[in-house]
Amino acid sequence: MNVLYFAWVRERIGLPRERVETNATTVAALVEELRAREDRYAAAFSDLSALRVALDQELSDFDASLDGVREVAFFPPMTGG
Amino acid sequence: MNVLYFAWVRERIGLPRERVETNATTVAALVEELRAREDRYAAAFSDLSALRVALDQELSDFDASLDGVREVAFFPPMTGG
Amino acid sequence: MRVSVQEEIFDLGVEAETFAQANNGSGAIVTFTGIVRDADQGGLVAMEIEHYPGMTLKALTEIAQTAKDRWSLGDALVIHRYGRLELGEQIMMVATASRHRKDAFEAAEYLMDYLKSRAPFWKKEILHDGAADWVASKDEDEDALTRW
Amino acid sequence: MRVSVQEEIFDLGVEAETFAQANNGSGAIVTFTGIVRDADQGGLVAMEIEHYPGMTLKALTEIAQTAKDRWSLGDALVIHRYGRLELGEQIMMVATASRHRKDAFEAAEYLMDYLKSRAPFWKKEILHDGAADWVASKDEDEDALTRW
Repeated sequence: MNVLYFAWVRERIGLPRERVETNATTVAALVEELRAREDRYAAAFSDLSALRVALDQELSDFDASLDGVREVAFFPPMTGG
Repeated sequence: MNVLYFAWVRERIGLPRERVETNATTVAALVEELRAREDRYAAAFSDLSALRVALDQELSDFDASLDGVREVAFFPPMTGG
Repeated sequence: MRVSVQEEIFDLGVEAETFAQANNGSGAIVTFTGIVRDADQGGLVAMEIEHYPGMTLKALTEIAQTAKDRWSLGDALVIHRYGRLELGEQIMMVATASRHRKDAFEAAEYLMDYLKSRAPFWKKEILHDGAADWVASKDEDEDALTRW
Repeated sequence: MRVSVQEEIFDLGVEAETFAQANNGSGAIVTFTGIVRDADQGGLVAMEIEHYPGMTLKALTEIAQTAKDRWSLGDALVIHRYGRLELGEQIMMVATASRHRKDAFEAAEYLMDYLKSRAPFWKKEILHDGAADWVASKDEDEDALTRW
């Protein structure tokens, strides 16, 4: 599964994207796996209310299933316009 | 006193402005004098709810005093923009 | 703040760009442009706009100044034409500059609502068969003022 | 309908004029332009805008299509830049064309509210001393969505 990071999530984790092998069935479970990896992941995912997630380029939420998903992106609330 | 007419008021009366000698103290009294002149004035002023009035280039109303007023303008509701 | 009452056509692109450049510290720029259209599909070919020369500039300036004060705009622009305007030509435009998009939008809507019903312009539609009709004011345009 | 995600600066005047000409049957044209400004008087010199290439165009297109359907717009335009933008440069613009001014205004405000909080852009402010801070999202921007 491709996992992408943007803005300060990218900066905290230190990379823009990576390939993650996982059996997680939900976004929340994937986040738990990432958090357990290293401090930089724990720091990036410390407050989920400050994060948004997109599954295959569609906004989603942390309860969502990863079934069939190929790309997960984590980022802060958007600030366009 | 200068009296100006715009849009269909001007067309019905047949002139854009005229000098009117009057002792009328209110717009309504002036309108009564004009109405009494000729059919074309009566036609133009038949329905005051369809008319607006400006005194010295400021929107006003038919009850207003003509004291000190030099220019009265009658016209339909505006359609700018 | 600039208010212009003119017979000549104006260049929307130039006006918008000039206004934005002059107000590039404001953050939010809104423009509205009105164009002569055949609203009733009645074969309209042109519009004749009459105005009250002694009053128009004063009325527009008051409306613009009120908007500028009420929404603390950085700047405001109003251009309104009169005379004969062909189908598809620009009738008028307003532009507002503010630090916040909400203020820029609201002030532009305010300007438009007041231009519609409180600026001394009267539109006549010229149809292809030569017929000509004064545009009637709309109750909804008068009602629009009540929200301000 | 045109949606553009681009690094290059755009010419507001040309875009506004082109859009108005292409939609001169619509009667009402609204544009909004956002400009890099020093909101907090903190010595901002530039803004860096990051985006999510695979998602951005799709998200903008969905937002624009929703606006077009909901207000039966004749047309809609969205341009949004990314990369490094200097102080005073245009960040983005939207334009709407409709038969009625109310629809053109509302649709433009809808586009802006959704671009602010639902399009995958993230702004970073670059200050004169080299410091750089991500712009925090505002509760009021999220709240603005509830009215639609």
